[in-house]
Amino acid sequence: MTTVAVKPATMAQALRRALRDAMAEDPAVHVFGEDVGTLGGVFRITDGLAAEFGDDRCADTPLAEAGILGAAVGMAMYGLRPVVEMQFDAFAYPSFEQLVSHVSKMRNRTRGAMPLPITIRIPYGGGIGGVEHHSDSSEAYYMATPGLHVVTPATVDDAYGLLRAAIASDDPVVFMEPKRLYWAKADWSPDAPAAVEPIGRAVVRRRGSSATLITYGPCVPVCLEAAEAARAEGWDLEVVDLRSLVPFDDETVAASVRRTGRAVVVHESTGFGGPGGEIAARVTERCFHHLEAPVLRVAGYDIPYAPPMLERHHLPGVDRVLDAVARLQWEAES
Amino acid sequence: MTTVAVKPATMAQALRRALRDAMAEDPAVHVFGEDVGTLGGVFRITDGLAAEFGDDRCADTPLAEAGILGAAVGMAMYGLRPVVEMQFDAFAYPSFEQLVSHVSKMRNRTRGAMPLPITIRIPYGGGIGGVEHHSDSSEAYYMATPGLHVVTPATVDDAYGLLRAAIASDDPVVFMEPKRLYWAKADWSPDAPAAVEPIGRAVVRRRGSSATLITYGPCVPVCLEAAEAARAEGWDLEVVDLRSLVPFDDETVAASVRRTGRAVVVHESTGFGGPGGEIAARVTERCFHHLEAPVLRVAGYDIPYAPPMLERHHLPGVDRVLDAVARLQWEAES
Amino acid sequence: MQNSRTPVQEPPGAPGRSAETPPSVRALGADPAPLLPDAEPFRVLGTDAAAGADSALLLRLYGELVSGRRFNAQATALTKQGRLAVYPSSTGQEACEVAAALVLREQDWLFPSYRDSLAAVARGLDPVEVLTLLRGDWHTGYDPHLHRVAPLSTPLATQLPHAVGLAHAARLKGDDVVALALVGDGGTSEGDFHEALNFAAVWQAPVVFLVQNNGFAISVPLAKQSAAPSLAHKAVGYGMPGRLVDGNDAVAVHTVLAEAIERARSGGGPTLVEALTYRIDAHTNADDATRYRDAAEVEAWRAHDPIRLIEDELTGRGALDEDGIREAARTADEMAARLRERMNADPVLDPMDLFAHVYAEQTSQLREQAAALRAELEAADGQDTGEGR
Amino acid sequence: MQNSRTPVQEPPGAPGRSAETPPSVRALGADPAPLLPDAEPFRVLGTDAAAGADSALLLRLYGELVSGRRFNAQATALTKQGRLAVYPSSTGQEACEVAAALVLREQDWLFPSYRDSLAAVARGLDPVEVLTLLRGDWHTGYDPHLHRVAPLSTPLATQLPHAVGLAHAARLKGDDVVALALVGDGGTSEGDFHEALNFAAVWQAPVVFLVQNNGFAISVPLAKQSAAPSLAHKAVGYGMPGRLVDGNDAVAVHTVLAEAIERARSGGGPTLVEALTYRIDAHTNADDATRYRDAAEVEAWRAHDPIRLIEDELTGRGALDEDGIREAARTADEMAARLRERMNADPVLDPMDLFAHVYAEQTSQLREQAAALRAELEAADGQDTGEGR
Ligand SMILES: Cc1ncc(C[n+]2csc(CCOP(=O)(O)OP(=O)(O)O)c2C)c(N)n1
Ligand SMILES: Cc1ncc(C[n+]2csc(CCOP(=O)(O)OP(=O)(O)O)c2C)c(N)n1
Ligand SMILES: [Mg+2]
Ligand SMILES: [Mg+2]
Repeated sequence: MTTVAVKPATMAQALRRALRDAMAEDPAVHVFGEDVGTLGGVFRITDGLAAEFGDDRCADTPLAEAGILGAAVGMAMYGLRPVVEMQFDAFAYPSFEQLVSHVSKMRNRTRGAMPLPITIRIPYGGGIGGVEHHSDSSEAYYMATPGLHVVTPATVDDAYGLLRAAIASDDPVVFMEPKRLYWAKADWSPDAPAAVEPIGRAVVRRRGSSATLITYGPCVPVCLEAAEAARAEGWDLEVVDLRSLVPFDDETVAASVRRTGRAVVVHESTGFGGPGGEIAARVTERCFHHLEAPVLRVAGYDIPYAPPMLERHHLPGVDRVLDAVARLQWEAES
Repeated sequence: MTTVAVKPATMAQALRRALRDAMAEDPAVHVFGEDVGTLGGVFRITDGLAAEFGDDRCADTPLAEAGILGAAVGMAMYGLRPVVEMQFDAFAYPSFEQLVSHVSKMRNRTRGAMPLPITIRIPYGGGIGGVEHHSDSSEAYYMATPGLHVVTPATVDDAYGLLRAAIASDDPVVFMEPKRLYWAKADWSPDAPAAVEPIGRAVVRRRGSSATLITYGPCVPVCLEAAEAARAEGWDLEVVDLRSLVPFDDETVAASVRRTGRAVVVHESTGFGGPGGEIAARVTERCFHHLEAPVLRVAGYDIPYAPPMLERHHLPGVDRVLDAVARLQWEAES
Repeated sequence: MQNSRTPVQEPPGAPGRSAETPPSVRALGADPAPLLPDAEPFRVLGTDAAAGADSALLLRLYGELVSGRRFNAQATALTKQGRLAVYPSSTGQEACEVAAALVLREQDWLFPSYRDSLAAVARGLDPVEVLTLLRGDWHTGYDPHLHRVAPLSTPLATQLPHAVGLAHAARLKGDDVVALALVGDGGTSEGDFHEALNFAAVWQAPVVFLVQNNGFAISVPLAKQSAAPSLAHKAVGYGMPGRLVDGNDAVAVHTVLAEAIERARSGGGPTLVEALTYRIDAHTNADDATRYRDAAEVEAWRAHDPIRLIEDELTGRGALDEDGIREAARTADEMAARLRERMNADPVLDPMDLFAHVYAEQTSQLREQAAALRAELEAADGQDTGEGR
Repeated sequence: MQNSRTPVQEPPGAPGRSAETPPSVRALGADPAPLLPDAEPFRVLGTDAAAGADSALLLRLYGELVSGRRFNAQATALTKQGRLAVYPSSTGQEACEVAAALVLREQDWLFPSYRDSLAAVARGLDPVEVLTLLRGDWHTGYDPHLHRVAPLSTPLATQLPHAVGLAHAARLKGDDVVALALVGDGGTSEGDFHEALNFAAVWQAPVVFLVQNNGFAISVPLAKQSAAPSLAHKAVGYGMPGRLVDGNDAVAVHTVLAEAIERARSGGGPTLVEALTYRIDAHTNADDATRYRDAAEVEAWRAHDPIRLIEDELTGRGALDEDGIREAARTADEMAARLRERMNADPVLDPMDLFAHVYAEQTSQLREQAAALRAELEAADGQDTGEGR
C-alpha cells in the first residue's frame, strides 16, 4: 500500500473517487445517466469510469430522466445498486413520478421484501452563472417525500464519505451535490478516505456560544465566513452543517441551540415552503424555552431562480446572515 | 331571475356549478383531462359540461398528464383559460416538470408578457378508502414552487367561490380538492354564489380565545369538531381555515395567534417537510413574544400514505388535535 | 473554437463537392418492413392453424381461463360485500392474463398493471396475497421474488421501465431471464411507455411488452387515445418488432408471446405485442360503464368469448366433453369457495407496520411517531376493555 | 354487475359462433404505408429537382444562411469575451434554422429549443433580445407575441406540448395558424415528445414537428439514443406522416416544411419531419467535443455544407456571382458588427425585477422581500458613493 501525502483536492475529485472506489469494491454498483460515459459527465464527476469499468458499468443512456430512474428501479429489483446522475437539478423533474410513486415507496410497499438501494446524484443550486433551469435548489421536494434519504456534502471529505455511505445504503438516497462547491479545494488524503456512517448525523463545523447557524451544502462556507466576520461584532457563532436533511439530526441541532439560545437557518432554496420552515419549526418545538428570539431564516427569495447577472442579489450571502443574527433580539442579553 | 331557496348541496355540486358558470361566462374557459367528458370525471365534477358546452369545451384527453398540462400551457399562451383535472393527487406527478419548469415560471420568464391563467384541479388527501397512490397530500410540493397559487376549499361555499376565483385569476392556480369532503353537504344558495376575492385570505371559522388551530381543507371539519370537544376541557379554541396556502395570509393568522398566545397547525400531509413547518415557522417569527408555548403540529405520519384499512390510524383526528392542545403548556396559565 | 473563422467568409471551394451524399452519422436501423405488424391480428383458434395446437396446452389454458373468469367474478362479488376496497376486473381479457402467466418460464419476471391480478394468480401466487392491495390491508401482499412477479402497478405505464431495467440487469449478469410487462391501451399514451420502449430497444433488453387493448381507458375510447393504424405500429419507432394478435384467442397470444420471449432470450431484443380484447365488466366495481358504451358492443364481444373459443376447439377435436367442462367449472368453483372463505376472514392488521418498512432502519422521528401511536392504541385498548366494547 | 353469473358456468352456446371475426372497437387508422418516411432523405440541391427551385427563394435562403453562420460565430466569440454566459451554436445546422423561420407565415408560431436562437433571429426578432437568456440578464428577452416565437425552451421536448396546445387552441378559435416546433434528436427520447405527438395526432392539431437530428445529444451519439430505422419512423406510431429530409439542404427542408404546414392548415393534421444534419461546433462553448467524436467526421460534414450547397446552385444558374457572395458576406459582417457593439454595452439591470413578475400582483411576502433588497441596495449605494468606488 503506497502512502500518499495529504494534498489539495476538489469536491469533484472526491466524488469521482467515491464512485470509483464503490465500483471497484462492489460489482453490483452501476453508474448511468446522460453523458456519464465517454464524456465523463458535464461536470466530469464520472470521468474515466467507463474506461476503467467498461460501458456496462458506466453507461450513457438515452435522454429521458423518468426512463433512467425507472430503469434503475428495475435494476435494483434484480439486486444491482444503481447510481444515476441527473444532469442538473431541474432536469430531475421528469423523473418525479418514478421517485415519489416508486423509489420512495417500494420497500414499504413490499414490507421490506424489495428494497431499492438507488443513489440519485443531483447537482443543485446556483452561483455558477447558469441560465434558467440550471440552478434550482429542489431539496424541499425530496424532504417532503417519506422513504427517501436526502444528503448533501459541504466539504471534500464529506463528498467522499457521504457518497460512499449513500451507495452503501440499502435505501434510496437523493444525493445533492452543491454545484458551486465542485471546484472548492481542501486538503484531502485520497488514500484513507472514509464513508460517513451512519447517514443522518449533523456536524458542528465551528463551535460558538452566541447563536447557532444551521445550514447545509452550498451555504456552509457562507456561514463559516459569516461566523468569522461576526467576531468583529462580538458574536461567537456556532455553525452546524446538517449533511443529511433526511434523516434529520434533531439531537445535534437541538443541543447546539439549547446551548446558544438563538438560531438562524441558512439555505439557498426559496424560503417559503423550503427546508428552513421544517428546521425552524422542529428546533422551536424542541428548544422553545431556551430560545431568546424566534429562529430566523435566511434563504433565497420566493421567486424563480434569478438569471445569472442577478443571482448575486438572490443568493444568501454573509451580510444577510449577519443581518439576521443582528435581529436575534440581543437587547434582552444586556 | 328566478329565486331558489337555500338548500343542501355537496361540495362536488358546488365545484361543478363553478365550472359551469365560469364556462358560461367566458368562452375562453376550457376544461379537459382524463374522463372529464362523457363520464363527467371519476368524481363527476365535470358531469354535464360536455353535453352543455360541447366536446371542444370539455374534452377527454389521451392518458398523459404531462401532455395535458403542457397542452394547457400552449392553450393559455393563445389566450384560453384552461382548467385541467388531474384524476388523483399521485397522478399529477407525471406533470411535475411542466408545472415547475413552465407553468410556475412563464410569467416571470417573459416579464409578464405571457401569463398563464391555468387552473389545475387536483383531488387530494385520504379518508376515502383509496388504494395506494389515491390519497396523497401533495400540497407541500406546490407550496415550495414560487409562481403558483395553491388554494383549497373546506366548505361548499368556498368550493364555489375559490374555484371561480382560481379560474378568474391571471396566474396559475393549483386547486386542491379535498376528496373526502366532496360529498359533505351544507346549505347553499346556488343562485347567488360568489367568488372569493381576492385569493389569499384566510378565514376564522370559529372564534375562540384559548388557542388557535391553523388548518385547511380536509382538516377544517376535524378542527371544528375538536374545538367543540375542547369546550369540555375548558378550552375555547379558535379555528383558522387558511383557504389559500399561497399566497399566505400572515395577517389573519398572526392576529389570531397574538390574541390566543398558542397555536397548533393541523394537516393531513406528512409532518416532516409538510406545510406545517412553514406555517409554524412564520407564525413563530411573527408572534414569538406572544407565544406561551411552541407552535405544535398535528399531521400525517412521515410515511407513505397508509393502506385503506389502516388509514384511520394515520389521519389526524379529534383526539390527536386535543392531545396537542393539551401539550400547549397550560401550567403557565394558572 | 473551430468556428471562429467560418467557411462562408472564405471563397467557396471547388464546386461539385457539395452535391455529394452527406455522410451518415446514424446507423440506420434494420429494415423497417419486418418491424411492422400485419394488418390483421394473428389468430389460431377458429382457423386452420388450430389443428396444430397441442391439446395439453389447450387444456391447461382452458382450465386457467375458466378459473380465471370465476376469480374475477368472485373478486367482484367480494367488493359488494365490502371485502375488497375496489376490484378492476379482467373478465373478457382472461386469454391475455392467462397466456401471459403460462408462457413464462420459472426464472422469468412478470410486471403486471393494476388490472392484472389474474395474471399474478395464474403465475402461482396466493390469490389472497394478490388481493391484498385491493382489499386494502397493505399495498402489496406478496413477496415479488417468490414467483418473480413485481407489485401490481397502479400509476399507469410506470412499471414498464422497471421491467426494462430488470431485464437489462439480468442480461448484464449473464442470466437467462426475460421480463414480460403488461400495460393497457390508455397506458401507451404515457411518457413512461415511450421511454421504456426506447431504453429497451437501445439496450436490446430481453423484455416483452404486452398491450392489452381493451378499447377503453376507463371511459375514453381508443379513438380518443390514439390515431395510430394500430398500437403495435408504435414498435417501429423504437426499432423493435410490433405484433398484433387476437387478445381473446389464448393460443394465439401464447404463441406470439412465446416467440417474442424466445427472441428476447436469444439476444434479439424486445418486442411490442398488441392484443385486441375487450373489458366486459365496468372499469371497476365503482364505475358505471353504461355512461360511455353501448350494451350492443359488449354483446358483440361476448360472442367472441375467450373461453368459448378454446372450448369449441377442444370439444371439436374431442379433447373435452361435457364432463370435462363440468370438471373445469367445479375446480373453478372450489377455488372461488376457498377464496371467499379466506377473504371473509378479517385480515390481521398491525398498525405499527405503518412505521416498520419505510426505511431499512427506523429514523428517530419515526420511532417517536411509532411510540405515540402505540401509546394511543394501548390507551384505546384499555378504554375498550374498560368499557366492555 | 353483469358478470356475477359468468358465461362459462352456462353450457356453451352454438358452436361455430366463436370463430367469427371479433368486433372491432378500434377505428383502425389510415393505411400505414403513406405515413412511413422514404428510405432516403428528400433532397433538392444537387439533384435534378434543383432546377425547379425559385431563384428569389434561393437567394433569400442564401442570405439568411450566410448571416446565420456569422451570427453563430459572433455569439460564440462573445462567450469568450464573457459577454454571454453560454452559447449553443447551430453552425452546420443553419439550413434547418433558416428554413424553419422563413417557411412560416406571419400568423404562425415558432417553438424553438435552446439551440434555436438563429431561427428566432431569422424570424425577425431582435438578436440582442434573443440572446438575453444566454447573456444572462433575464430568462427571455423578447415578447413572444411580437413575432409569435415562444421562449427558447431549455428543458428538452417540453416545448412540444405547448406547440400542440397553441395550435389546438387556434384551431378551436377558427384561426388559420400553424405551430412549428423544433426539437433535437436527443429530445425525441423524452416522454414529452411522445405525449405531444400523440395529442397532436388525436386532436389533428395544426402543428409540425421538426427534429434536427445532428447526430449527438451532447456526447451521446444517435446509436445510443435510438434503435429506430429513422426518427421519422416514429410518426407512424401516432398516425401522422413522417418525413425524412436532408437537413443541410435548405430548399429541401423548406419544401418539406411548407408541405407539412399546408397539410396542417388545411385540416390534415400534424407531421413529423426529421432533418439529417450535423452540429459542427461543440455542444456549447463549455463543451469539449474532441472527447467524443472524430475530427474526420466533422470534416466529412463540412464537405456537405448547407451554405456551399445553395451557393453552388445559385452560382451554377448564374443567379449569384462573386459580387453577390461578397455582398452577402458584407451584410453578415455588418449584422455581426452591430450585434458585437450592442452586446458590448452592459445591459441595464434592475434587481427589483426579480420580484416584479412572479405573480400578476405581488404577494405581501414578495413585497417584504423586495423592500429588504431595496434597502440593501440603497445601503450599498450609499457606501459605494461614500467610498468613491
Ligand atoms: C399515471 C396515472 N394516471 C391516471 C391514472 C388513473 N387511471 C387508473 S386506470 C385508468 C385507465 C387505464 O386505461 P388502460 O391503460 O387502457 O387500462 P385498462 O383500465 O383498460 O386495463 C386511469 C386513467 C393512473 N392510475 N395512473
Ligand atoms: C429535460 C432535460 N434533460 C437534460 C437536459 C440537459 N441537456 C441540455 S442539451 C442536452 C442534449 C440535447 O440533445 P439534442 O436533443 O440532440 O439537441 P442538440 O443539443 O443536439 O441540439 C442535454 C442532455 C435538458 N436541457 N433538459
Ligand atoms: Mg384499456
Ligand atoms: Mg442532437
